[in-house]
Amino acid sequence: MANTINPYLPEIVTIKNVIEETPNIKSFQVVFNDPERMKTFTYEPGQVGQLSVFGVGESTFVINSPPTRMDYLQFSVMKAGEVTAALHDLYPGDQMGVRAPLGNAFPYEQMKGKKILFIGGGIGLAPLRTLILFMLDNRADYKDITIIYGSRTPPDLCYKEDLNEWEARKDVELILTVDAEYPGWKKKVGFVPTVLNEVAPSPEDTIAITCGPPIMIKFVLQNLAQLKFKDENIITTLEARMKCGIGICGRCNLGSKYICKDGPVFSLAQLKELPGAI
Amino acid sequence: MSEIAPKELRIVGFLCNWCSYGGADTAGVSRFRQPTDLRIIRVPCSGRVDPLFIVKALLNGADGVLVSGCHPRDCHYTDGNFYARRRLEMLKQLLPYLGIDEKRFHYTWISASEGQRWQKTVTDFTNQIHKLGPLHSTTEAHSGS
Amino acid sequence: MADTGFIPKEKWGAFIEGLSTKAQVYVPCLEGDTVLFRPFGKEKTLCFERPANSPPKSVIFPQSDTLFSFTFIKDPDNPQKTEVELKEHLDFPKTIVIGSRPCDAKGFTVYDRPYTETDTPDPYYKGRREKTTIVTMTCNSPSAGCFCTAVGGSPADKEGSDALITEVEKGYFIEALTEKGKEILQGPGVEDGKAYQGDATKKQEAVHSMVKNPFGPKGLGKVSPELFDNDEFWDNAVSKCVSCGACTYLCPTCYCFNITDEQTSDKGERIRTWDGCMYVHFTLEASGHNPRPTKFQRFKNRVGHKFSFYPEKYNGVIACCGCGRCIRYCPMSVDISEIVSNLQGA
Amino acid sequence: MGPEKMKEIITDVLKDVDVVIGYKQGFDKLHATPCFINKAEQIEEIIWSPVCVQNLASFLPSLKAKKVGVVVKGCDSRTIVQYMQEGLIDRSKVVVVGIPCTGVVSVKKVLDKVNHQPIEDVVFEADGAILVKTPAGETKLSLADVSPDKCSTCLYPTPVVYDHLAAEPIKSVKAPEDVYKDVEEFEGKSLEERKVYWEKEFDRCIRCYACRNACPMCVCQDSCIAESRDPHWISQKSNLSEKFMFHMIHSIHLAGRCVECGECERVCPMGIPVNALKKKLNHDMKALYNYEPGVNPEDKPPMYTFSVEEKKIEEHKL
Amino acid sequence: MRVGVFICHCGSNIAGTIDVAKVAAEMRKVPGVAFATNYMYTCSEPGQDEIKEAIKREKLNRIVVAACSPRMHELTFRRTIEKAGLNRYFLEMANIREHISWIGLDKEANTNKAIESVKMAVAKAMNNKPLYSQSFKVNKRVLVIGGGVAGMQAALDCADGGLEVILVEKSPSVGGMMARLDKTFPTIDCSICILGPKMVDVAQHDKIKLYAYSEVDDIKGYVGNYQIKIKKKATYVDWVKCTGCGACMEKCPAKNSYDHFNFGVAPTRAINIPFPQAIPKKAKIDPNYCRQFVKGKCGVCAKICPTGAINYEMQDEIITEDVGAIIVASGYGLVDMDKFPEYGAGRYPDVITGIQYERLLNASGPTEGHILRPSDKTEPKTVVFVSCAGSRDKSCGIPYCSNFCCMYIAKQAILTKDHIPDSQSYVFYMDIRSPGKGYDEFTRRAQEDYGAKYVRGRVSRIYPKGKKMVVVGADTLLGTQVEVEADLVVLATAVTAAPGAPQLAEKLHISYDTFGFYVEGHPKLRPVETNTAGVYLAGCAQGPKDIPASVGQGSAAASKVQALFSKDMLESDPAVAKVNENTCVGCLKCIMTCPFGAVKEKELRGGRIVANVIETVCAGCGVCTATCPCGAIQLSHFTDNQLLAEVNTICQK
Repeated sequence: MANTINPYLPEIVTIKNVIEETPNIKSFQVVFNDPERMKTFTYEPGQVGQLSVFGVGESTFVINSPPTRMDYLQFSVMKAGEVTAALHDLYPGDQMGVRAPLGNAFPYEQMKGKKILFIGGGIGLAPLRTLILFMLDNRADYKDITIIYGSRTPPDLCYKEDLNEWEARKDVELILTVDAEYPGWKKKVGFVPTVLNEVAPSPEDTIAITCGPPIMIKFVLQNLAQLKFKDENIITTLEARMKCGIGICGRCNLGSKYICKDGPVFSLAQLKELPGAI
Repeated sequence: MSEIAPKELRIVGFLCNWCSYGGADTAGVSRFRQPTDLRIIRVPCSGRVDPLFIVKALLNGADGVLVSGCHPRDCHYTDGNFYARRRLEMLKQLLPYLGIDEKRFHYTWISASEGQRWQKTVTDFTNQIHKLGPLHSTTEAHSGS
Repeated sequence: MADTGFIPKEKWGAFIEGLSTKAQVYVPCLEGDTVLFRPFGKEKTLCFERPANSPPKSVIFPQSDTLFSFTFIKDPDNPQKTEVELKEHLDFPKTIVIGSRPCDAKGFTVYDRPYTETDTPDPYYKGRREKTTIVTMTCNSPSAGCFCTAVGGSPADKEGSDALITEVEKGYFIEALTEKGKEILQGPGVEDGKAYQGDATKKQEAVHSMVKNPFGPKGLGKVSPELFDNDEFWDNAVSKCVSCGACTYLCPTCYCFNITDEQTSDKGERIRTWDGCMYVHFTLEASGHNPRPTKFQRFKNRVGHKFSFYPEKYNGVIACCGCGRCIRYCPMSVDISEIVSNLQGA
Repeated sequence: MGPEKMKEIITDVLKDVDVVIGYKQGFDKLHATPCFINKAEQIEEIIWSPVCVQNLASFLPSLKAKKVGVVVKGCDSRTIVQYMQEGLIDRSKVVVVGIPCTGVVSVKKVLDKVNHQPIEDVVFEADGAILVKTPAGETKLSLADVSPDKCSTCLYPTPVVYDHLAAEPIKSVKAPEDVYKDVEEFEGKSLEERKVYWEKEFDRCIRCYACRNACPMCVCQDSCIAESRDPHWISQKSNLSEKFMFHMIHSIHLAGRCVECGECERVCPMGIPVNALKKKLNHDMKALYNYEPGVNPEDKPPMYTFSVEEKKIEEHKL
Repeated sequence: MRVGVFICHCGSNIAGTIDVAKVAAEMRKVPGVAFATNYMYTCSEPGQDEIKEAIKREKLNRIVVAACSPRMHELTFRRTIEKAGLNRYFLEMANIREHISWIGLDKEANTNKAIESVKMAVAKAMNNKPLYSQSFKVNKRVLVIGGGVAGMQAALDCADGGLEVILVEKSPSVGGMMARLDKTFPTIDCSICILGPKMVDVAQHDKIKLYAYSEVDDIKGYVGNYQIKIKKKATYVDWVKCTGCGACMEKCPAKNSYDHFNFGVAPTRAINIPFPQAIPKKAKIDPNYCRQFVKGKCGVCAKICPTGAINYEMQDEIITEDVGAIIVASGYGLVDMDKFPEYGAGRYPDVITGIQYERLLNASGPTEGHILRPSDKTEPKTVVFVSCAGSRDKSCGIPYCSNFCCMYIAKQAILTKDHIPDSQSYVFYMDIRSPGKGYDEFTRRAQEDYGAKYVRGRVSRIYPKGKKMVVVGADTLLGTQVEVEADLVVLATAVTAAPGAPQLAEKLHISYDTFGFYVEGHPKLRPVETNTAGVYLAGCAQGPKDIPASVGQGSAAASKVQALFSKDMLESDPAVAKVNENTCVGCLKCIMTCPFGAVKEKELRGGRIVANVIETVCAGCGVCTATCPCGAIQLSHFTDNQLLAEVNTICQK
């Protein structure tokens, strides 16, 4: 946190680029107005930020560009409520506020030397994207990387450019799926948990990282358990309504843990200790 | 803003689209001179006017509020102004209980052809508000507890 | 120690008035039959006889606080571009609270841990807390529903206060507890207090013994995890709760808040306002999903926070000061002490 | 008339319903608290005395799916009639156990009389006297002195609707013209006095929403516009205009619907006379449309209907 | 948000009293406004192009046009921005012409007011949401109310265009006022001779269903889908059996019945056929005079009727018809004589109205075309015509001109001379209004060729003197008092709205003016439309007019209906109420207040009850929104937040 004096005060950023990922998801690439800050800003994959539309409010999003690529910070926003709708009305050149980084990060140090399995659904690819790009930028540190990603329909797949790139790479296995048959779609059809079972990755020396809609996560966790993944090797990142982002305001707690401060990244082993988490 | 601004008071008008807004248009077409204080909000029907809009305006800085709809029985939506009449009358009686002069709020019925009546209503109501002066709103008196 | 003083009854008013020339002084005032903390003024009716209906937490943690204001600045020659200028509001006046109760003061210590003793201290709370002197008053008697002694407090507890005043027969005995508290002893009309120390101690002990303990002779024990996770237990316990927030807003230790933006034309504010985990909106997400949709889940979180989660995080400290307000003022007379008792199982 | 007859009735009713809502003793003898009875052994906990202040009918809409028995006083029974007018309950799924009532206590008034000491015991004597025991000693009070204002003008001591009656009906001895005397008295004050009065009262509001959530006719509850951004009628600021606005929302939404149970005012922790505005509105509804909420199930609340010719509304001249 | 603001000069209409450049400059300072400009005529083609280009160039996503009344050009600009790819509901208008520039001369105050008004529109626009219409099927049948010349023309034009027409006529025969006229000006054509064929066409057209002696009882629905209840009033004669032979009328003993068709010039029978050319030519009993009804016994007609058509037990009947559009041609009335105490208030038999005089002139009238004074059935030699009897007379409550009296007086003066060559006509007039083709020549002929003496001045008094009526008036040209001893006085009584016009307007949800005439959509540009979609006007229901104008309007209204019906599906207005099911608490107070029954109860999965709006039935009044305590039912385009944005903008300053 650069602003150690006031954790509530956002820093002003300018939107450099807006990408329409899907009909209701837009990605915003932003840079700090203060060029010095852009150089000193540090964070780790998995950490989140609060985006401000002044006059409307704040909402939390993961920083989905990796710290290895610091031309801009990228956030992806699915239109759902007041703040996200206002964000969708912004254009390149517009300003907004950012409070970042907040929360914890993926335990990427502990993942070094292991096989990595990413399982994502819909906008849930956003946090995984940070880590995937980070690992690809440090490719030697990790063994096999497998990505299973699905969405409702092909147009709902996020980060299509990345997907094309990953698909082309030899050191990444990308498995794409959509929920139902779709004209022109030649890849897998079926829900992500089902595809996970089809792929049936070995739990040996593997860390699974998953994020997606709650119902998908529920079945992915079940299926990973069936595949004999250990709880501590299953990592997920939680979404919750956050306000303060510093573990006080009382919204995002699971028992004594605050998702905004102690999370959002938890292992399944940790989550099982928390009341009401699963 | 301009120097004349302080001379004006804040008057909010809610006008139904079919009758009174048309009446105000008719007054305009006929070049009937009117005071400039009033700001008009177009609503489909006087029945759309939640009395809380009036309260909100009066609590937040308006000095007067005028609501005008179609004459009873002549509502474009049959019954809208009948509901409006009950709601607005309720408010009219409640305001003085709160210490707000009921003369700051007026509701009436003006048809699309009654440009002259509109002119008279705006003129008389504006004069009435000027006679009462600005409403010292309750905002920021002190924030307690 | 020379850290005590005494104010004769007849000089009490002048003492407070004197302090009010140097700082913003908040005192319990009687309005109708309600006692609440208000800025001191000569026209106010002061009331120290009983605890105020609402604790003085709003002095340090206002119900609504401006985190910062923002202004949109436009260059008319380039209307496409809008700059935003932010301005924090971190100037806080010197403030003295006189007449809080020991339970109220303990409330601030519950705030202190998450708000000041972290790597990201809350500058608004911290700033006001540092600028505020808490002058607490020993309770004359317990009130309906209070139970401070059962949660580690006492009617003469010193924790969280800068000075403690105990009313004795002829006046007010003051004990300074901190440097800020010592400044109070410089107030007008303060005499040497030594002679009254004994009277004060006697009174403090007497009141202490009058406080009831709802948890029985064994005192507050451990929460039974089985019961705590038993939905039926909670459902039965809170079926009469109407989901209002009187309990949380009157609670000296409840510190949840909301942050919202308010804008008028080219400027606005980001405000932080009281919120409470008893409200359904508190955790409602934009998608419509709500992790705590039922009132029993919300109540469970409230009790859990005070008697389980907070202690877990902060060395067993209970986030309840036993002031009894949530019981006393509950529309349906829901009794948190009863629920906590029942939670301890057989 | 002890609670024995009531217990008998409830024992009977319980065979037929999912739950009966009654009163039991709260954290002290001055406080009753609602109890939800679904087992016969809970019946012994039931009490009935002037400390039974809550309006238990308020719980009915939230229990719409169940068959519910409910204990009501005369004043509370109007809630049920109003629910019927507005279609908020299915009357066939509610069993009303009525209690003819000679008045309840105002806890605030009693506590004031005993200097807010902890209550050790409360005894209601046959002659209407109340003995309140505190650590400071015993105080003898008369019910009339510590009753809430609503009791002093109560026209419906016997419930207006019931399936069982726990005692002989009581006839009101109060004059109907006195019900709104306080409203008319207040109208005697100057505009400025009234404004100052309300500003002072509402300034104490902490927006805890106890008044709203305890109100039987506040149907919105979790969807209240006081907390929403869409529509965004008021901000969360705690300044006077927002507090004032909240109370205006509360009052105007209750125009011609308030059954005057007084719960809003009773539960206000800051002692704000929240019911007064609704009484004023009721007073006007009576004058304009001869309508009294919660009395006749066949009536229609005046804000949801109209007459083509409004006999009592005169056109306002400028 | 990127709002574009366009301030219209409207030539000097706006720019004359508002500093439009300043308004635009101020708007550029408003957060959210990405572009603001002022333009000479925004509604012109280049003006609209400018908006379209700016939307693309500046990536604008909300548009505010500050110009004339939205009632004038909202639709224009909605189409404009739609063409540029924006949802049409992203438009807001600020009315700075009718509501500002035209009503005040203080440029500074006007400019200030305009700035604030445009700010209000910007604030609202920022809250505008895209709305999408639904399509619904059009019922291509049209209801025509009124069988006068305007209504018949409309009905025939519609029917000839292939539409099914329901024609409802209040009286027993179509024809209206024109059927009562003897001749028409300025050609002296026989009125019934030119109207009669049209009446026959109406009767015989296989696309026209005629309900004579019927009234519209109730109208429900909306454009494209109206449900009409028609009350067929009891005639006590079975019209299926009645052949119109007239035998009953000859034998009817109740000879003193009031003759509505002839305006009481002479009595008629209780059972009668109103006039020889009546369509339908059927008999009808007037129960106010019929002995069977008044005395309880008679039954002569029942006995005489060769087809047994008489039915004394007949009741009014309600018939339902579904239509998609309505043409209102309900005609006019005439002011009562009792409005004129100075002219005897109807007490002098030889002071009659113009329409009564028409019946005296008419060959099929009660006098068979002989002009005979009502009092003694003698031929009048001196006839005085009084124009503006009520018209242009504020004391009478009729400030307007009745449009065609000047012309028919001239015609009647001419006809009088034709009928009685030794007669002398006097015409008291205020101004001679004869602006039509050939009209002025016509009034001159009356004076120059037929010797009618025109006196400019009002008649102050008429009183009887022996067998004469003394007409006292002023000659304002000579400045003298004039007295004429007349044998007959004809008053050109003022045209009024038809009796019951306001009640019919209420059923139709259309506006009417102080006098009961229906208000057109725009006085210049939408003369036969109303502000209610699907309802059109023709003839004197909208205001006094002569036959060619009425016929023109009948055709115009018919062409409007044809245009409306040219599509199979209509687009619904999406500015209707919408329920937020997350916040609706199911109290259903909206159902209690909706004037259209458009809100219904709906059960969600899980059993929760919420309100549900039937979009095509909702008319968009917003009564439900003002009723809903939790703000869950919002009228689109006029939501609480949109109106609050406007209120807040006014209140800040």
